[in-house]
Amino acid sequence: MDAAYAILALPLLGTAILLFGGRRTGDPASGWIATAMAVGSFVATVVVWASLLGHSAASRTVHKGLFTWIPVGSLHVSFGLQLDPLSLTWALFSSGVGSLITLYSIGYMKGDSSYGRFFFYMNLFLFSMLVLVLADSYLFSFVGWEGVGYCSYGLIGFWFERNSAAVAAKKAFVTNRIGDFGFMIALFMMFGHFHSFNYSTVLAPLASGRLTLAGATATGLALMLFLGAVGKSAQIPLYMWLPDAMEGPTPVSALIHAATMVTAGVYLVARSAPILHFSPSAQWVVASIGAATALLAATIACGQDDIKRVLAYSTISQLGYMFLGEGSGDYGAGIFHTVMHAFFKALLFLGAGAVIHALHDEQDMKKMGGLWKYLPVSSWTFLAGFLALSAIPPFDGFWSKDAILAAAWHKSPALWAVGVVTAALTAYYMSRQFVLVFGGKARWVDRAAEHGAAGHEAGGHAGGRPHEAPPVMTVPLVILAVGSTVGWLMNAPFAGLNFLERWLAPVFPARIAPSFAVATGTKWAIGTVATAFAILGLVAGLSAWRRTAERPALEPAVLAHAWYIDETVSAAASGPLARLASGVSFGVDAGLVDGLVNGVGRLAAQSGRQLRRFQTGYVRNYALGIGIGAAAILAYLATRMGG
Amino acid sequence: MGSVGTVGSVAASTLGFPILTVIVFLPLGGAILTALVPASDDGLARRVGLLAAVAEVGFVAYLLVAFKPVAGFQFVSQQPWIGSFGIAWKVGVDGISLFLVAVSALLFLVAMAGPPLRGSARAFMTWMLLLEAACIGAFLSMDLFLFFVMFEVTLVPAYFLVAGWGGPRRNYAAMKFFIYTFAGSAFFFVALLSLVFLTAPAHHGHATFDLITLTRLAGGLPHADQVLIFAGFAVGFAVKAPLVPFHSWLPDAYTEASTGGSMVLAGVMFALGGYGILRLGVFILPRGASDLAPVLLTLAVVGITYGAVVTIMQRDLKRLVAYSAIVSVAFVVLGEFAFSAQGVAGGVLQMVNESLTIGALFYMVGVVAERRGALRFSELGGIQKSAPILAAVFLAVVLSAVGLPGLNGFVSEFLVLAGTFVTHRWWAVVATTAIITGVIYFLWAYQRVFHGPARAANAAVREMSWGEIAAVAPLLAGIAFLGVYPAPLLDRLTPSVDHLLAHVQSADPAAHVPRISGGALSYSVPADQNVDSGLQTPAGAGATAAPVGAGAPAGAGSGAASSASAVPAAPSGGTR
Amino acid sequence: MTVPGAWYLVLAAVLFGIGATGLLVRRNVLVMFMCIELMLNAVNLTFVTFARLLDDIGGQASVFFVLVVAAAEVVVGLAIIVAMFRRRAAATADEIHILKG
Amino acid sequence: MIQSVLFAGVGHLAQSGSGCLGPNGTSITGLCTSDNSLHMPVAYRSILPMLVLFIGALVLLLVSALLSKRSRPGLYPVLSTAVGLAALVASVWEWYDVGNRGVSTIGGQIFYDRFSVFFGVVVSVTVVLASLVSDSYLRREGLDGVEAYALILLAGTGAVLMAEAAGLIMLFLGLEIMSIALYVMAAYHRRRTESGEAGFKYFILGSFSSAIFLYGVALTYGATGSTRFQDIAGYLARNTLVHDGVLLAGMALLIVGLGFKVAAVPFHFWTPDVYQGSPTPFTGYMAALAKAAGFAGLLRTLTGALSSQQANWRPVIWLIAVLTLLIGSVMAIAQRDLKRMMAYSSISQAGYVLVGLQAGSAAGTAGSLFYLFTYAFVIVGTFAVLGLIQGPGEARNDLGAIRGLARRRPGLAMAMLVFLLAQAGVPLTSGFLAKFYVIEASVQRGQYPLAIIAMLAAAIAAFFYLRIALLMYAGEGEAAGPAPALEPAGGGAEAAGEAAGEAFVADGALTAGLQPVPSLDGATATLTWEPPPEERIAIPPAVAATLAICVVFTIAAGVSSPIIDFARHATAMI
Repeated sequence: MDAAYAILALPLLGTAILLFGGRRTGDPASGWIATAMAVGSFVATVVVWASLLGHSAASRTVHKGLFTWIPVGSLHVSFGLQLDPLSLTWALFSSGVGSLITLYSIGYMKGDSSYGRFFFYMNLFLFSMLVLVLADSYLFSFVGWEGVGYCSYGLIGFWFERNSAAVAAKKAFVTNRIGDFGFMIALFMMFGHFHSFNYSTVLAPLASGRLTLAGATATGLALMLFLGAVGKSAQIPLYMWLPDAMEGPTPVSALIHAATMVTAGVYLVARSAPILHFSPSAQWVVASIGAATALLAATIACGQDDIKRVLAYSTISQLGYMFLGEGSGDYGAGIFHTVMHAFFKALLFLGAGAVIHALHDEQDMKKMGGLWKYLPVSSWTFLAGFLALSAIPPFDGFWSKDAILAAAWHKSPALWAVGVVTAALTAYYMSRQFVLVFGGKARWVDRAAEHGAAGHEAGGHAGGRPHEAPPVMTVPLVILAVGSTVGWLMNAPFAGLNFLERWLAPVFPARIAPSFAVATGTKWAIGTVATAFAILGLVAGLSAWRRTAERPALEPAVLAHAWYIDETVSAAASGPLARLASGVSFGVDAGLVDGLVNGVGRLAAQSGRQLRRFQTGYVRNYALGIGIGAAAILAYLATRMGG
Repeated sequence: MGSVGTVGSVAASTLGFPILTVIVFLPLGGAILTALVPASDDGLARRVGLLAAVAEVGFVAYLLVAFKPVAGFQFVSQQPWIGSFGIAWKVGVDGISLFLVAVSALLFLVAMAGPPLRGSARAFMTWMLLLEAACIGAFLSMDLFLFFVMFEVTLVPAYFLVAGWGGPRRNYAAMKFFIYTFAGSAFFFVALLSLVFLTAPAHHGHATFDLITLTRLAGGLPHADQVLIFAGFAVGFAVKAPLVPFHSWLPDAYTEASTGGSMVLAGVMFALGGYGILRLGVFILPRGASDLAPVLLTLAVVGITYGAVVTIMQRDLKRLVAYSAIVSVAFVVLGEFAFSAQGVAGGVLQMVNESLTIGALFYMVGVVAERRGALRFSELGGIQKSAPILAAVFLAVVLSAVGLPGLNGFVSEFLVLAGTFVTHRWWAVVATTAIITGVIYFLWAYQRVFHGPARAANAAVREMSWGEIAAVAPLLAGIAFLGVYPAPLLDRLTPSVDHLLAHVQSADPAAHVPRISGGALSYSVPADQNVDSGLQTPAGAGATAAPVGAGAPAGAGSGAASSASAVPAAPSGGTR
Repeated sequence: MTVPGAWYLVLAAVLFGIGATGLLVRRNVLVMFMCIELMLNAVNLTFVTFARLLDDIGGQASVFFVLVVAAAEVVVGLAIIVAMFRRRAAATADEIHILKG
Repeated sequence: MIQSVLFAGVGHLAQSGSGCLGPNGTSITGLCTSDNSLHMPVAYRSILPMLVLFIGALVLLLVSALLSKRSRPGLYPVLSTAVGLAALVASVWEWYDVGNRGVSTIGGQIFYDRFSVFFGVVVSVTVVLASLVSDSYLRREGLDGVEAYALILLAGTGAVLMAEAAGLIMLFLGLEIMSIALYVMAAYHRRRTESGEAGFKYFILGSFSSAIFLYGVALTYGATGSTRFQDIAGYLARNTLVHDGVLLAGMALLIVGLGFKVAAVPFHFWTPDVYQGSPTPFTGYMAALAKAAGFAGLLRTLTGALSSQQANWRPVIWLIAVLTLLIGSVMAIAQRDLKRMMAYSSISQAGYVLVGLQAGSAAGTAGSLFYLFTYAFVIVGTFAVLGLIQGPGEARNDLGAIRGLARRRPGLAMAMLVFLLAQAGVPLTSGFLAKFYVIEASVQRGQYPLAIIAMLAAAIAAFFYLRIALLMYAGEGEAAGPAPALEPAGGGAEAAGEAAGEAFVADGALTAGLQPVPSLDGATATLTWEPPPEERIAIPPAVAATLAICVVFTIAAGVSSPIIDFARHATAMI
């Protein structure tokens, strides 16, 4: 089991090499080092997973101590790893997808002036992500949590010369920090209540029933943790950073802002299931926020022109699904969808990357079209991802979304209805995207020459016709496409085939996640209705956008502008809030607080100047001063006479 | 934790010579030597000064190694000074002061060696070494008069460092700094004298300034007196730290000072306030402290929020960094007055971290300033393109400042907040917003300086030289080490903190002090002379150097007590 | 008929007051000087009166000290005044005010 | 507390039997002078320092009469210094003598106690220092001659007599001996109009206050039947006055008269004019001597003779102290003439001694004594420096004269810095301990507000001390052009101008000036402070030695305890 250490050690080693190697490792050595480390980490994870399979289901939780971090009185924080089905699930797909995307990046980032820096961040990200999921305590997880946030910052702002990238990076970090505020408050509450952050100390007794949690405490804890998740996983109201995060290189969008980091919130909620169990209201909040986000983001995705922004909103929407599943009590479904989403969304982003790559940094779908024949591999793989995301059977998305919708139905038909509508919208905007990019007429021809070799993403490519990406990029696409097509087999809802569910079962004992039975008929009905909606959306999208890219009626400004929510928030921040801050800073601080201090100094100087007037230089005036002083003393003492 | 048997050997391990006295006087001697170098030979002056600073770091490093992780003062050395007033030269070090001394020595070295210097190196080195002696002297003082002397003496070199090597408004800034702090000390001074005078009757009518004795005696004062005296202390230290609303000297002084000056001003001198209020205020006057804790906590929280808002509005890099110090200092106070082991330890750790972080920040600001001249955001941007290493180092320091886990800032911030949360929940919740606001202003600043398109002079900024990297490297190493593995520090700090809190609680059972060690509140301490506890006076007070090994038998019991304090406590009413 | 001692004291106080007032209002340097002499002599009167009232020789002895001191003061004072007025043609004390503020 | 000290002294006296008091201490004092003293031999050892100084002055005059006018111009300062040293030796000997023999009086008019001897030391030291620093000044100004030194010695004689006085008449005599000498010294510079004016003002106002003081003596005499301190204290201890109006009036006038000498507000008006006008080394001497002697008188009178009236005089002194502290500090800020600024500073310093006096306790007295002793070194040293930099004819006394001193004469600047820091009360200088002692005494009497006011006044005062320091050190950059000492951290030399211009427009004049508060005299005042010409300042060896002594003493007294122990022992007055 010492492979467990290797899971973390390898990416960390890669990070160190790339940090201190600097530019000397160069292009493409940096990429290969990073990929090697990622793959090594994945292999180590697989080894650990295999060895865990050897344990009985009940004893599939292994702790690995590292070292004492913060020993202060009753607060004794140690770093350690907890290897259990839940953490390994995340570790597996994170390192797996991470490896593929790192590999893909070798080709994608070719020629970039900061090649080494990119892979440094990629490895550091992987390390942080693995810390996040493998940590044995909330606090250690928080370390990884912040680490991935930092990497996200660094990678969104990777092309820092672009102001938009720099701003987006900062926005992502700040928004994440709002969520972290919740996470930290939750940590403090945990410390106050349990005097520990360890999963084994905090959660295990709750899960096993040895301890119960008062409703208010549970709700507070759960909601604060969920606030953290909302920030990291871009849910209402903290979702606005994710679309902007598309400023980063596309592999980053694929890895961090689709497949792995943004699912950290899902992980956190799943991990905290024992706490949520004691707070039905918190569960409702999770489910409702998830459903609302899913719907809202899906509507916005329908109006976007940027190939990556569509996928970004789609990610937000799909994350909403995951929370809907978890909030509905079916953690397995949420996690299943997370894993599936990792496959197909990574695939879609990488495919989009291949398109952007081919078109020399063009991201506007309105300026694409007809790429099917130029980019065969990309097109086919993208199609797989598109169908998986659209929940068309038998692709991945269908199965996982079906499980979530079933759970939502069980929770409340209203949630289910939202989910179904969202499913239709999802199919619509994805089909819109697919036909705008790959179908129809080519709308890019004229622009190819203009761009020439200028685009730095395109690196060494000359101008001219778009052509397929090199193998180092297409191989990951193919692997992910396969995953998107048959990945669902890991948790097929048929007797005996629900491997994932059984694997996760020890983490979610019936006490905290009571299984519910949805009648088979209902199940079929739910699946059928959802599929019908999805096909409806698919057909609508295809028919609407097959021939033309200009349909203003279907792209109202309100959708293109994401319901103006971002603008409103910005206006508030730069308007009244900025004025308030400015008032505090210049009015109160410079004016009042500092003014008071300077005023005292001024008073002293001024009184000195005024008093000089009494120093007339005339002897008799001085004598008068003495006389007045004498008189004053006499007068005072006269009042004390006889005493 | 030191095992039971080693406490006696703490004494035995004491050197044959008074190391702390040497540590205080070494920079002073260096200053005198530097001043004696002929004015024409600036290079020699610089070498002499640096040699003194390096030697100081060496001695302090030895101290770190020799220090035993138990409560109480170690390496105590004592000399009568102004006997008729009960004033003595008495220095000692405990877990709380140890790391402040260490980080001060380091920061002074970096501040002297790192930034390039215009003007007279001789004068600069002399003032810096004087300041170092005074700061470290204050941290090591076990005599309140001595502390006050050191505390006040710092002003003179600091004044000249700002006024002599600063920016365009340096005279204004230096004067404001001096007078403001001097005025703040007025209250501290009078309170100190009142304390000494009022405790004299309980001390056979003799005034004493001895920290330990006063700690014992002050408990006997009337409650109101304790509160008033504490209030006087608090004003003095609140100005020094500074705590909002006494901060208005800070942005001017920190901004106008030269790089080296800003580093030590913001990195070391602020800690005199944070340390003083804990050592003198809380330790001696626990009842006053606990009565006024809500006020100070509130000021701290106001400082955290208000300071953040004001910082966000700054349009000059150095001024922004200067303002950010207000927030960091508020964290120190917040932790210290949370009266929980985590809070106090966090507060002390925050001081150490702040020294490293803000020292490095000001250093990096200096590096940028040297290349670009201007520090206004409107004139900066895109520097990362031409100077990626500079940007990376700057970012690392910024991340430390915003409290990214894995770097030092997080550990102390977390301890402070967690420690405050268990005793003063809502204060902690409001203070936690700092993790958001800190990111806003620091990342905004970073973005404005390093990101975006590089215009004009920003496009050809020189990369950091190896010398500059070497100068900041010790600070970066500290930042990383304390972020990843603060345990060695905390292990040495915690016994002293526990001791302090036990004292606070025994003095004021009503104080909101969570129990820190499972029921073992009867806190006995080493009776050994070299391990001078807060609750016992050394038998041979007045002896110049404590006899080695004296009182070893008493060490056993005390060791047991101190190890008991390390046992993780039973959960207290966290939901209180 | 004997005048009560208190009257002498009152007289002395009045004389002292006249002297002091004179110093404050007159600008002629010599007159100011005379006013001071008047004040000293008022004090002498007070001393003598008290000596008489207390039947104590000390007060009367004091007068001699005062007289001597006053004489010395006059000498030095006049010297200073003369030295100064020799250098500048000022007639009154008010013209001597280059030092002020 | 002082009462106990007083009677302890008396008891000691009674036991030693060398005085003229009976075993009951106070009962037979009335008879003491009139009968016994006439037949008692005068113990000249009791007044040895005074005698040395006085005879020294006579010898000096005699020597000058015997020698031809130009033969030995350098002899007088040497002689004067020697006399001062002899007086110092005599005082030191007395210190041990009084310890061995116990205290005594001469006819109830002169005290021989440690308090007296302490001031013997202080005055002797001041005489020595003043003699050393005066020579070069007087030569430069063409004023050298025997008179100056004779006056120094005579003023010292008067000052010692004031401290030794056992009665108000002796106090008056001492006061006049000192004052008359000082009047002349103020007017000593024949060619400077200011000097004459200073002498004139000092004389008129001094005489006025002497008259007031004397009236106070008369009234006190009337109220208590004696002018001797012991008798007054004894009378007041034995009797409760039903009609204390006369006594209170007398006390008020005594406070006025002595308050004038120590330059307490509102009796301070003469101080700036006289300090500014007098020859610079004499100013320092005057500041040290008159203050010491005046406070000796105040202490003898108030804490000695009138200690039973504490409840009445302490509030008065309280108010005077506060006014003195604040007005002295505040007005000094507004000055541009260095000597005048130091005059106001000395007013402010007197405030601290008043704080010690106000405590009315042995601790307060000790603090005051320490203050006076250490202040003598500081102020003589300060004016010695000013005397050197002002140039012939006292051409430059403005603030600009000291600009860049650190570059021209680093040693001189360092000495001045020490004096300034001492006056500001910065630790490790005697000034800090002095403030510490008086404020501690004040705190011991529960005078917290006064203590805080005193410390805040120190903060105000720090401004102008630092301004001078700044001119000496940081001033060099501005004098020589666009700030070579500027670090780019603040914005780089070239950016400094812009930054100052645009970044802090709101502060306007502040940026250019030296003031933390908006320009005191408008920005122009700052700009027109011409630096002095770049000529080398000659430092005569005697002045250098004096400065060295003053600096070493100021620092030594600031870090060690012998002086305060000395002062504490000196509080045991009869």
